[in-house]
Amino acid sequence: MTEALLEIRSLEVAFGGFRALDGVDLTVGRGELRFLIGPNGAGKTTLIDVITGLTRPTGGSVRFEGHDLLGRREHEIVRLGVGRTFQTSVVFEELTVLENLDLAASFRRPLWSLLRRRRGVSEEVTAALETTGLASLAGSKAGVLSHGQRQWLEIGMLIVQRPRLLLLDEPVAGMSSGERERTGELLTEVARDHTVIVVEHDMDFLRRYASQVTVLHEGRVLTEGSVEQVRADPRVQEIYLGRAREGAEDAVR
Amino acid sequence: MTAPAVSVRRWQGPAAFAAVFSAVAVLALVAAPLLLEPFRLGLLAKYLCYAIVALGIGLAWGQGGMLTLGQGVFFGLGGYAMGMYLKLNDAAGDLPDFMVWSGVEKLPALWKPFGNPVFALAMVVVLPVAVALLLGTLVFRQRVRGAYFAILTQALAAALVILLVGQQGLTGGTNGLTNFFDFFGRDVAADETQRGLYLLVAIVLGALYLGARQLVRSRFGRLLLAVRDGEDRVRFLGYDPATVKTLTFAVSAGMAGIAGALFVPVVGIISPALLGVVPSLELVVAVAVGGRFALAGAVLGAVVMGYARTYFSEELPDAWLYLQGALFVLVMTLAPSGIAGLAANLVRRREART
Amino acid sequence: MEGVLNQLPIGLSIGAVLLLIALGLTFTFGQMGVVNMAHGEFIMAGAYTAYLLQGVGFLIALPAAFVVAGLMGLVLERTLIRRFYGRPLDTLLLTWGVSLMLQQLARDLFGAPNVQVASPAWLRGGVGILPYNRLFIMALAAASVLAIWAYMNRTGQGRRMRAVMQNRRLAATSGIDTGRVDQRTFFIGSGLAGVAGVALTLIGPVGPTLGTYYIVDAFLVVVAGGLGQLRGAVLAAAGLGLLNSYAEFWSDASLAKVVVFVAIIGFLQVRPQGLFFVRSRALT
Amino acid sequence: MRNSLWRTGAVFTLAAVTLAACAGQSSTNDTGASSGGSDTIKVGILHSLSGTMAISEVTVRDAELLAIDEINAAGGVLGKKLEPVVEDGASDWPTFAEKATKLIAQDKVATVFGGWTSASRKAMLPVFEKRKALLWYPVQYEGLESSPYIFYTGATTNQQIVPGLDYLKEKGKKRLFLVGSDYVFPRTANKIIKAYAAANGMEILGEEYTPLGHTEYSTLVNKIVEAKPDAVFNTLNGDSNVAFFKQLKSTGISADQMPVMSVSVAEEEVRGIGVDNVAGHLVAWNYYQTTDTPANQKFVAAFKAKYGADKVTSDPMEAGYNAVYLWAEAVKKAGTTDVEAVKKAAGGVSLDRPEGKVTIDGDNQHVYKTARIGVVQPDGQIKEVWNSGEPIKPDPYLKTYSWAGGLV
Repeated sequence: MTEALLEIRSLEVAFGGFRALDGVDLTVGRGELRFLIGPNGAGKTTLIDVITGLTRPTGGSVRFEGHDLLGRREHEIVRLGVGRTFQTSVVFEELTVLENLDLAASFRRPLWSLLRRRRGVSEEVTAALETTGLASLAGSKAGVLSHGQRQWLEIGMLIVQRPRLLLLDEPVAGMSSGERERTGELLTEVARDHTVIVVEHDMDFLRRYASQVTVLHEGRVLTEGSVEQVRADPRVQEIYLGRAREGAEDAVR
Repeated sequence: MTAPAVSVRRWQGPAAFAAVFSAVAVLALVAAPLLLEPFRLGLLAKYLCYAIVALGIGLAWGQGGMLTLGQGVFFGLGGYAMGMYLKLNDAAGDLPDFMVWSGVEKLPALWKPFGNPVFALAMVVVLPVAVALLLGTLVFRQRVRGAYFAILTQALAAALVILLVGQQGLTGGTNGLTNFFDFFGRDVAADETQRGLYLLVAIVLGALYLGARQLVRSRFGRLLLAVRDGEDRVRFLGYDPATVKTLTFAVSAGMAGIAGALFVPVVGIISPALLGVVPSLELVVAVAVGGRFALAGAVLGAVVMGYARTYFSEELPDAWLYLQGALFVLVMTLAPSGIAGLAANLVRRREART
Repeated sequence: MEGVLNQLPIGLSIGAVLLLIALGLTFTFGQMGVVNMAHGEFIMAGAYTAYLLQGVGFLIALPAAFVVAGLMGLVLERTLIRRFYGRPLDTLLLTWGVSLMLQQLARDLFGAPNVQVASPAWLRGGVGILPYNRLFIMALAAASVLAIWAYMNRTGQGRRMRAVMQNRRLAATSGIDTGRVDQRTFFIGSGLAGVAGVALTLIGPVGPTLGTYYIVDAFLVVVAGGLGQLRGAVLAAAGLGLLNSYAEFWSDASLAKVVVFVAIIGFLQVRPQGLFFVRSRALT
Repeated sequence: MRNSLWRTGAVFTLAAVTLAACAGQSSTNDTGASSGGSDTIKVGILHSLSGTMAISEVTVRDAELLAIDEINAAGGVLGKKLEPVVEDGASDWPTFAEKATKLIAQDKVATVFGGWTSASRKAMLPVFEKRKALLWYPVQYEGLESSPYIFYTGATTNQQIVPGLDYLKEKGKKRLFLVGSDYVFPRTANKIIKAYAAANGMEILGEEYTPLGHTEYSTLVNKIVEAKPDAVFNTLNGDSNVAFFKQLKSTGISADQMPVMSVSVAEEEVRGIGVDNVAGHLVAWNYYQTTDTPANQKFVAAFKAKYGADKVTSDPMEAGYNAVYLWAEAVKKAGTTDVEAVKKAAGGVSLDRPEGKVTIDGDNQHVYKTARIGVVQPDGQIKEVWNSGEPIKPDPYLKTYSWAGGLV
């Protein structure tokens, strides 16, 4: 594991008196597809927020490819190669699908060159349109997209930025089973040449696509390992059973 | 069903825009000076000055979501830069008249460089842009936005007015700068000068409009829309929204500065009352009425509201406040995208019928 | 030296005026995101209520003005503002239009010149530099703060109001009728403006443009204090009052206004969301 | 894309329509102007009918319209009736310039009566000078001006401020505190006051300015209380007076202990301030509603008859009322409304007006006026306690006062 891309050490976040993260250590290697699970309030989204600069931690360190991420502003972290999606997807409704992707792809251009009008479509954007299956909708405003299509567009916008680390926050929440299927395929494709961290509740989805899983509980890392190892861990069973019996049994089964 | 598509297509594209734009240009540059007598032409020139400010507001607010209630500040900076030059030019080495009666004995150091026309004209743009860059950097970096930003810009306008009024020896106080004679070698009050100024204002407005249009249609324009609709999301695309907003704010400030500089010879005065909270708000109202999401709507709004103001103050002065207020409430509730939005809807509906 | 010491109570009394005019705003702005530019005209309505009730008794004018301004606010909320939730910038402009019409209405009803509202006899005189009417305003501000605090923390309605303020969607899903809460907040917020209007008749002019003198200052207090934050508003008002008082004492009134503005910009560099704010994870 | 193009097109079309409407309106106005020329003389009246200054300026407009009615009832001027064209300056200086241009260029009025604030006069001045038209300005002002195309029927500084100071000196009030709104008139007035004080052994303890519309006077009052002056010289304008007097009153300092001499508080303002707060304090003007002349009895009665019994008359109103009569007299003398002829004829025109005898000084186009110091009475009226005995020759540049040498 000399190839560690992301190293998090004893990370702490407190909101008022509430400790959302309480000494989290996490290492993610290059090319990994890592799933982050845990009951509500375990600190999953907070962890992603800290990595991407949205939340300031009270202690600890986050290193990405040797850069200290803490204290940097969000867009600087993105420019270092960390991209993310949100639970409720945010795409620019007034812009077309193509413009959304093009905007995402242009972020490394110097500002003055943005003053010119877009002529044609770059290769990576074309590729992303294909990958996400949104090519036929390229000219439509993003406002008309369905929930699933928006998530794909968001993932597409991430891909064209060629980040070295992707953080996906509950990419299949609220999706129909057909959409889940499609998202799963997309994820596999993306994971082929990116390092990805996925926060996900959906156990079915987890079973199908996860390789490595980290379980968070009450702001700490409870356990880490393959899907099988994690499922066999009695502590994991306990927190899931303790929280919500039915869902948990289903999950751990 | 195919017929409307064809007719719409015929009207699409740069050719149609060029046709419409040149028609308006001919109307403004040829027809108006011929048809309107000097007094009305002067009024139109004044409205067009406001239209330049409105264009900037349309850019900052309509496209960028920054509701600036202090655009008068930049208008004033441009206006004072021009006014200071004209005053010094008229004084021809002596002190400007208001300094004499304010008891100022020596030309203040601040004024000296403004005797140079090149410097003064540069300051028309540089001053507002610099203030906007400073304020934008401070405010947007700290993610102060929305209503907070609106309130701060409003307070800025109020503070500047107080500052200008308080420094009478330096700024002419409430009176402002007035009583100009010479405008680059011509008698500023002469009808020919005024007609020339009108043409200048119209051409500047046209050029700035084309520039703003280009900006809106560029990638930067897309980015600006994105910042308006989801500033935080833009941040996670690797852009710094603060930079985008600050630059746009500066552009709109520069436009207001140019408008202020043109306003001074056209109207013959620049005073603190022109850049306070109320005139700044009134221009925002005009933009909303015209249609904030279309640059042409902003321009139209400024001209229409300017005209309406003159008309009503001549015919029914008491009704103006009611009317202005009511118009505004109606526009905001029934037609948030203003005249431009209504017109576009109307045309679309007719297209759909045929 | 005595003058310097005197500026302390003067600053606090300026702060009390600021607090009174800003108190209602901080809730309509904080809970509903409504930037109500017509707030100044509700203050004016309160002042005119005091004018109309002269002779009946000054203390009766206070609740009357609360009801008058509150009802005006309620009507405004029901007819217009309701349609604009989530569009704070549009409400700002909308309510500005309303404020223009209210000013003209006042002009038509009461005439353009200022009207005279005589201070009640028991408010004449004073202690040291502070006249009784200033002390009365300070007491009134304190009483308003206490009443609001008690309302928010000791009544069910108030708790619902806090819930809506902190998380509107969550409050709605947990069965709170947010529409009703909004109406109540607007009624109370506007009513407080009316009370402020009555108090202002003691120290300032009463005319159609009364509200315009105070509205910018009121917003600055809200911005500096943090949205919907009672203690933020109190501290910000006191701070701005003192700053104003000392800046004016050592320079002049014009410069003091500029100093206050610069201070607020500077302050927002350190605390962009004001003195106090509710942490939220939502991505706006 | 398609939407935005349609929007652009539609907007441009509308712009064209507006432009056409502009043109249309101007042409109808043209015909209006020429047809009205034969049997009436048009005169312009230009005051703020809306905005912050409307409170004061509307009353002046009313007085001017009254004068026009009276002159018309008496047969008009040169056998023609006067036809007033009223415009709104909207408390906005550029609007004054714009409306002045309209009155001169489009309505082709013979003269204009208008303005109140110095700023509005300064904004109109170039318009009248360049178009060689006449303006009659009816309000006391800061002096240091003498435009060949403006007649000043209100007091200049030596007819109001200087007599006010003379009165304070006579009463032994030697230590003064100066309070003013932050604009041209108070600053110039205070400059004059300081020069006067230096020459007359008076002491200026403080000089404070507040922004126009300022309403928070506790700090300023504290400064005054600390300085303990014999009297305050007050050049505050408009609403600020209300706040200032209310807050001064609440400190319990009486008018006997420390009188305030005001130069912008007249009968109309007294009502807004509240008589309780201002009774006993001093004012300096050239006219009060109580001024005892036959012409004034007629003026007050006529004004109340026309506008209501509860109306009061004040100095600027009377000066506006005079302006119309003075212009009409000059026109009769010249036999024409031609501007240059009227200017020439105006010098020396003398009339008995409500304030007493007024005479136009042909050199500087100001008016000889009697200075009067008054005390505000508990009924809201102002009682004269001193006057200059005879009309004072206007001296806008204070050339005849040795102590004022360094001022201009």
